[in-house]
Amino acid sequence: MTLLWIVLIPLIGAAILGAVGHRNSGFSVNIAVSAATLLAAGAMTVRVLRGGSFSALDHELFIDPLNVILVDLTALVALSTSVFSRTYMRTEARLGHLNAARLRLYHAMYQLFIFTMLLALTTNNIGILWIAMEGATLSTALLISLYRTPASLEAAWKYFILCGVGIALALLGTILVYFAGHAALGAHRALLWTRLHGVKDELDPAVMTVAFVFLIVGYGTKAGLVPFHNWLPDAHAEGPTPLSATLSGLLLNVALYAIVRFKALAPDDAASHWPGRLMMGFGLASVLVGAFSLGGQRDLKRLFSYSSVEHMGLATFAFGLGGPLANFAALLHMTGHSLTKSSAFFASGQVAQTAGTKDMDRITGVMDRAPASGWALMASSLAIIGTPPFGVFASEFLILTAALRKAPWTVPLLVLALGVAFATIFRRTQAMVFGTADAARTRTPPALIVSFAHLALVLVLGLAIPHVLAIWYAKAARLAGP
Amino acid sequence: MHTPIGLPWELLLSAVVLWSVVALASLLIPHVPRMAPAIFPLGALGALLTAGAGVLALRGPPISTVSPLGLPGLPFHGRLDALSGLFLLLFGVTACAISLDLAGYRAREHYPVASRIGLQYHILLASLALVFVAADAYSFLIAWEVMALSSYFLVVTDHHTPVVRSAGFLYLLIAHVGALAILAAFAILAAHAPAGAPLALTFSALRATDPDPAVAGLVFILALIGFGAKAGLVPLHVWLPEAHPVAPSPISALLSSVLLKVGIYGLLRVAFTLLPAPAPWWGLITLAAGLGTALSGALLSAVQSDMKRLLAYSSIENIGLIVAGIGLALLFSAYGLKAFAALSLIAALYHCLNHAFFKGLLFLGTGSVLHATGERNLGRLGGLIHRMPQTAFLMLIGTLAIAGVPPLNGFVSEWLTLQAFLKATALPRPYLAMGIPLGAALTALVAGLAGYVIVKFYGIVFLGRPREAKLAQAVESGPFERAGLGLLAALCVVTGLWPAGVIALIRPAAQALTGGEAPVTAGDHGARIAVAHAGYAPPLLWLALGIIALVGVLVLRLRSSGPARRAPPWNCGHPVAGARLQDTAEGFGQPIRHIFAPFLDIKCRRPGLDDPEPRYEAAVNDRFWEGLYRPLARGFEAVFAGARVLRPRRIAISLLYVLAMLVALLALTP
Amino acid sequence: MTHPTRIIDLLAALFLLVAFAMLSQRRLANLITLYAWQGTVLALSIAILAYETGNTHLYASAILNGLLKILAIPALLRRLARRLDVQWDRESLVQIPTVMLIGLGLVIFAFNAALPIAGLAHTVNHETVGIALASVLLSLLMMILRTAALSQVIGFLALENSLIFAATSVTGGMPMVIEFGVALDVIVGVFILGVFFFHIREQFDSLDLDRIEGRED
Amino acid sequence: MTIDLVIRQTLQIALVVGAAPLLAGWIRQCRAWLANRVGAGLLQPYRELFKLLRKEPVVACGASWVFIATPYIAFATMAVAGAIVPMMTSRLPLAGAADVVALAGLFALARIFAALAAMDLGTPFGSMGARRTMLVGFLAEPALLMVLFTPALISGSTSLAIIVRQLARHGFILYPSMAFAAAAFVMVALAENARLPVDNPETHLELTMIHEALNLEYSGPHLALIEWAAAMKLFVYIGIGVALFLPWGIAQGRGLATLPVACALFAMKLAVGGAGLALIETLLAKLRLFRVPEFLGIAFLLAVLGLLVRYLVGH
Repeated sequence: MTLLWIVLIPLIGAAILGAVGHRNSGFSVNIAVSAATLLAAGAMTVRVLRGGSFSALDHELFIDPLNVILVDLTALVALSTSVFSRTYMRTEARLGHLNAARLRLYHAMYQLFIFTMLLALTTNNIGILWIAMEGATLSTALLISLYRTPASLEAAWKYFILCGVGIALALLGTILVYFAGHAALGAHRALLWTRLHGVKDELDPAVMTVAFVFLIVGYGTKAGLVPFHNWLPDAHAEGPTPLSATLSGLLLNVALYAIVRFKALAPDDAASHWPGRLMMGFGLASVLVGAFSLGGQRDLKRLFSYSSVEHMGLATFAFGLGGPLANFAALLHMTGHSLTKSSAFFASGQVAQTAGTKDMDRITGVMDRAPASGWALMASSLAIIGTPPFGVFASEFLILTAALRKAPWTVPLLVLALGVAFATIFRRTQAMVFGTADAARTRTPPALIVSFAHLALVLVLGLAIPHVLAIWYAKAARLAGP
Repeated sequence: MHTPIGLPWELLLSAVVLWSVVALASLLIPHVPRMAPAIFPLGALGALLTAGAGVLALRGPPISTVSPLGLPGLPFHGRLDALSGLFLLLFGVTACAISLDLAGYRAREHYPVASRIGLQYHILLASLALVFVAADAYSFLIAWEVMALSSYFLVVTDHHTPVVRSAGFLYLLIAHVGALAILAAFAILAAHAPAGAPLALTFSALRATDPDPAVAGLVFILALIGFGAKAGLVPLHVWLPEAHPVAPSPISALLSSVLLKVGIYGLLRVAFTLLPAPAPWWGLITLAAGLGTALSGALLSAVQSDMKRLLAYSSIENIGLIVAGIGLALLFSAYGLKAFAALSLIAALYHCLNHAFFKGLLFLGTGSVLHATGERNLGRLGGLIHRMPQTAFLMLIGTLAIAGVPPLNGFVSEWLTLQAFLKATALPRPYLAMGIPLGAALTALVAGLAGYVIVKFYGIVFLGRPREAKLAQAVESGPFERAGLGLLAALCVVTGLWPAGVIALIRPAAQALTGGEAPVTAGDHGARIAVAHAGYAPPLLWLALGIIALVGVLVLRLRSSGPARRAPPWNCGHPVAGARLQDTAEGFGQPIRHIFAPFLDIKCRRPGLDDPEPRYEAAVNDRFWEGLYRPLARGFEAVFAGARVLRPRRIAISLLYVLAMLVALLALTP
Repeated sequence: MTHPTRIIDLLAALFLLVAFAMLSQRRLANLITLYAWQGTVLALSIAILAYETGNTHLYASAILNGLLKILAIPALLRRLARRLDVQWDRESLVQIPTVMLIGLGLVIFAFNAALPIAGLAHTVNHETVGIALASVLLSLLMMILRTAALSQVIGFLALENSLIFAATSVTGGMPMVIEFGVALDVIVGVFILGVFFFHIREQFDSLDLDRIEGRED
Repeated sequence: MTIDLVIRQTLQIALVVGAAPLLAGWIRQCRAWLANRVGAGLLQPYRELFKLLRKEPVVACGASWVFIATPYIAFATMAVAGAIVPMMTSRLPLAGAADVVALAGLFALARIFAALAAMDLGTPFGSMGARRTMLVGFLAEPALLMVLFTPALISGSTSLAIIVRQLARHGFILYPSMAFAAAAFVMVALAENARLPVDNPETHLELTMIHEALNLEYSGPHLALIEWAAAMKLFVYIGIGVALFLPWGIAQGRGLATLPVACALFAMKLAVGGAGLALIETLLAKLRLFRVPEFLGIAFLLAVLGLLVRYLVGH
């Protein structure tokens, strides 16, 4: 039943917030709902880790060590984001960027967004997966245009059209998979991932390869893979900061998760290298383009959104490599990236809000002005560019090690990209954090607690991965296919 | 930690724990100012513990340990062997002196800065200690990068001035690029581990891998780049003269004395203990890189007019000499001449110790000068020997040590290096046997230049007459500073006077690395060392010098009654006008600029005939800036611009991408 | 080869024809009409397929699609067009004949790409897979070439039509849940877009994409 | 250490300290003769030294202890250097305490102190002299080492005593490689001892002086020590030259019996060397300062050639 709760709670929460979201209590309700979701997720995690994977609603919902990781991640980041947005959005409202109606819309859509993601993660039905992803697109489109500024509307429009088209292509892919499964399973079960996975060797390879093309282009658009990443920076930069955090931290993960699930369906024969190769190619392209696009950025949030492109590319690449080590590294990287990147967005949002601009050339002396924000921004950027002892370094380290065994020629490119990302991001961060402040010292914002909490978790991932976690991720890695 | 781990480990870990506690404690300084004075002395205590651990490790057998932390399948491994021991000793002793100096230095700083420095400094010390004992790639890299980060934060202590920020950025950037190279080196080795071991990243496992020569060569090159970037090897040295001067002087001392050596340590660790027997070309390129670094460092330091920049370039020069020694050792062991390899390695390691001591001494001294005068520019200093006599005396010891003249320590390592070079005639290849001894000539040239540079440094800062009025207010540095200086000066004298003892300390490390017994014999109860019957006995020299000088003094004193009469300087009868008539740093560097003009990028401004206020300026820049780094930066900017073009403004274009990609992939489907 | 299948093939041909027409049509009103026609063709073909295979949920799907794509959405679009008074799309960069040629190329490509799938399909009308794929690509092309937001949206809807067509022709229709889900998403999407248009217009006082997009990073 | 060795050592030091001015006088006398002058006689340097020593010591105002200590250090360094070089006998206790490299190091020590002392008063000429001295020094040092390496490679050791034994055993014939080394050594010796063509010891011409500029501020006993040290340096250099290139006849045995012969021989060699130096100085003209690097560069090349020849010919 927990499995049902995990999707019901946010849905109910969305309904409630649709009613009370504009009131001051809306923030607390939001936090409460997210907390409840996290509790449910926790309960479910315990059950999965004890008894292994299980399903509900006649196999429509399904949970295993792989997607439980992302469910937990989603619930966790959702909670911390709601905590962050309590302070942040209040200030936004006080600054007059939002009116009550928009606030209500924000809260309702926020929970709806969480709902769609959790549904996409927990469903066993690739059709419902598609519907949930589309739902996520719709709900976030409204969040991106929350401020109704020209820029935000443009961003929302881009997002809507691009992801719409992408999703549509993914639907074609889904149809083809359904068609492939149709022969083996008959009309009713041919959409259930578990069943498909059971008969994956009977699925026609020709159809599956074509299907995977549509799927990776479709969901890849959503995951912000190059060259379909055009929407991503705009959406991140123009939407409200909590959204940027959840987009980077969660939605991209969910899209990548979908791709991984379909990759796992590919039969283990010669043709099955095709999905892997595709993912490696897109991943590598994203890493390089993402890293090199960091160079010319002036907008704080755009900077970090391009780094998201880079990191999703890295994870995709690792999944493409396949094998227990690479998959393990990829999952670790997704985890580390969600936590770090959301913390980075919290920090940068806070900094931008205090400074009143997102233009990095006009932000300086944060360390003097608000030490907490300064340290949060500095630490998050250092973590995101893969400096030890943070977890992102651990995963990048493992990915490189795995790449050297399977595709050595890619390593120089990856190392180059990592170096460029370091140089570009750190140069900017240093210029913002250090130097003399142009304004008086402000009191440290409480919202950044969550940022530091995330960083602490990432630190643990980098220094000492708990045994339980290691075993759990190893299981998940095996599920993610060869 | 698993028990029992042995005394050295306990000492080391207690030091690390102590430092961590102190680091956290220094966060409280602004709130509890009373504890401020205790912070740095405690750090010094930890340093002593580390030194103790080093000595024990040098004496005893290697001790390994495994910590519960780390990655799944790759917990943190630690190993204390002779090499680690030697560097721990170096690090501990130097850090102790620097902590003492900081104890006085920080008393003057206001509390927020003191607390930040206390935090970062002790984290740095802890990470340094761990770098020397890490025994698997992952923990090594973690400690390595923590070290880089904390030192970066120390470099940008005064982050309000832009120069400091850019220097710090350059420092961390090159450090990180180096770290990536090191990571790649380890990963490549691990990738050639026997199948079935997914994470063969402990040093023992890496040692077990048997890469073919090409791979081993690649790993070595990567290691040379990575660790060379840390050690300041040309052309990766550009960060050094930027970062070392802007840091607070005690930090500069730590950077020069210890952090550069960490690069050396890593190079030795990889080249001698992780990789199979070296190929001759490894030694050749290392030797070439070392000599090139030494020469350019010496040249550039000779033309500096900022005292800390001058010292920074001289650090580059010394690193070059050390690396040259390592290259020689690689070359010898490539041809199986283990004993000679050990000899060259002893020379290099000895120089590591010496440089740590005298460069630390000189940087701490500049710190005292800087504090007393607020002036870094040589052109505005002078005559300080009268204002701060004790500092001046201790600095003179450092000066003579770095100049490489007997009977101080600088000379011993120079002597050993030259002896090692002479052994090169034993190499089987004629061109090597003929060519390598020329390296000795270069070494001698560099030593000579070093003397030139340091005379310029000492003579202009401490001797002559004050070039600025404000120097009259300069005061002698505080007791803590002088204690730090004194400790390092004493070390310079001891290591200079008792080479046999020092070599006895180094020998196990050299032997463990090369597997050879260095042909350095100790005679006359340790007073004398000899290579191939050619001896060097500093105590005897001291004795002879002392006796004869004493006789001279007595003779003259007996004849003259009372102290010498004072009179104005003669100066060929020309009246000695203002202090500005004295030679400046630029003037002192002029012969070098003249002789080595082709190697330098000189910007010279001479006064015209009708200049309202005629003044002469000569600035010398690093050729590598224009030659290598600016073009590189421009290239990257171009690529960035290209990436920006790649991102379409219009939705239609990105839809076109989607369509094109779709068509392409469908066409490609197998 | 039975009559119904031949009719389906004919309808498929019509479907493709409409796609081409939409590609060439620049007047918004006509575009919407064409979209309605496409919906009609789609609904008809599904209905005939239902009659042929005799499985009932296809009837439902046919009715659903009919209601949605012949009546609801076109009406909505017309209303939007009227309220926002946009009639014409600007001249696209590429002129019509070239567009047609490109489209032709895409069609040929699509047919080839679809061959393996069509070969495997066991449905009565598997030859039409290629057509479905072709019209997917054509509507994508249309979205690329249009510069008015509204017509881009119509392209998007046409894309979605062709997907449903593909679904029916490849697999004889997806399960009902999915059909409803897709329909729901589409209708919600159109509503949201409608809302968008008004915001966009009040911000940019135009629905011309050239005005909306293309700001610097 | 047996008494015999102590005697040898003290004798040697006494010889160096005592006879250095004599050599200086001899060279001056030769130059005078070559210039058709009568000359002031062999003992002139002693007279000068004693005159200076009798004077009241005067030190410039603002001089630090470095300035005052330098003369003693210079004196002691040169004396010790002289104690190391095997001149009459190759069996010296101190010879084991320092080899040729250490010898070069001792010279460097003296040079650095001289330069520092010159900068101590902050007079323009002083620091100019210091600069020029260090310039010549760091150019001469590698050349000198290269010169010394040739015999070191022949004998497989850098210890002068061993080198001399090895060479002396070889008899009268000079090694082919040593010929190059000898030429180079003469040039280095000229530069290091501030003789023509590098520097003119006779003049105080401000613009050209190198070595003299260091001593401008010294007077009385201090100046005496410095002059004396300079004389010893020259003595030691010629002694090294003799030991390396005309080693035959040097006393090898234990007893003191062979010493008188060796002593006489050594005196003869010194006389020849001094005369040769005087001849060179008379024939050559002073070089411009920035020709000096080329001069020493040539010396360096010759020394390197010596090394290579030694490697090719094998001995």
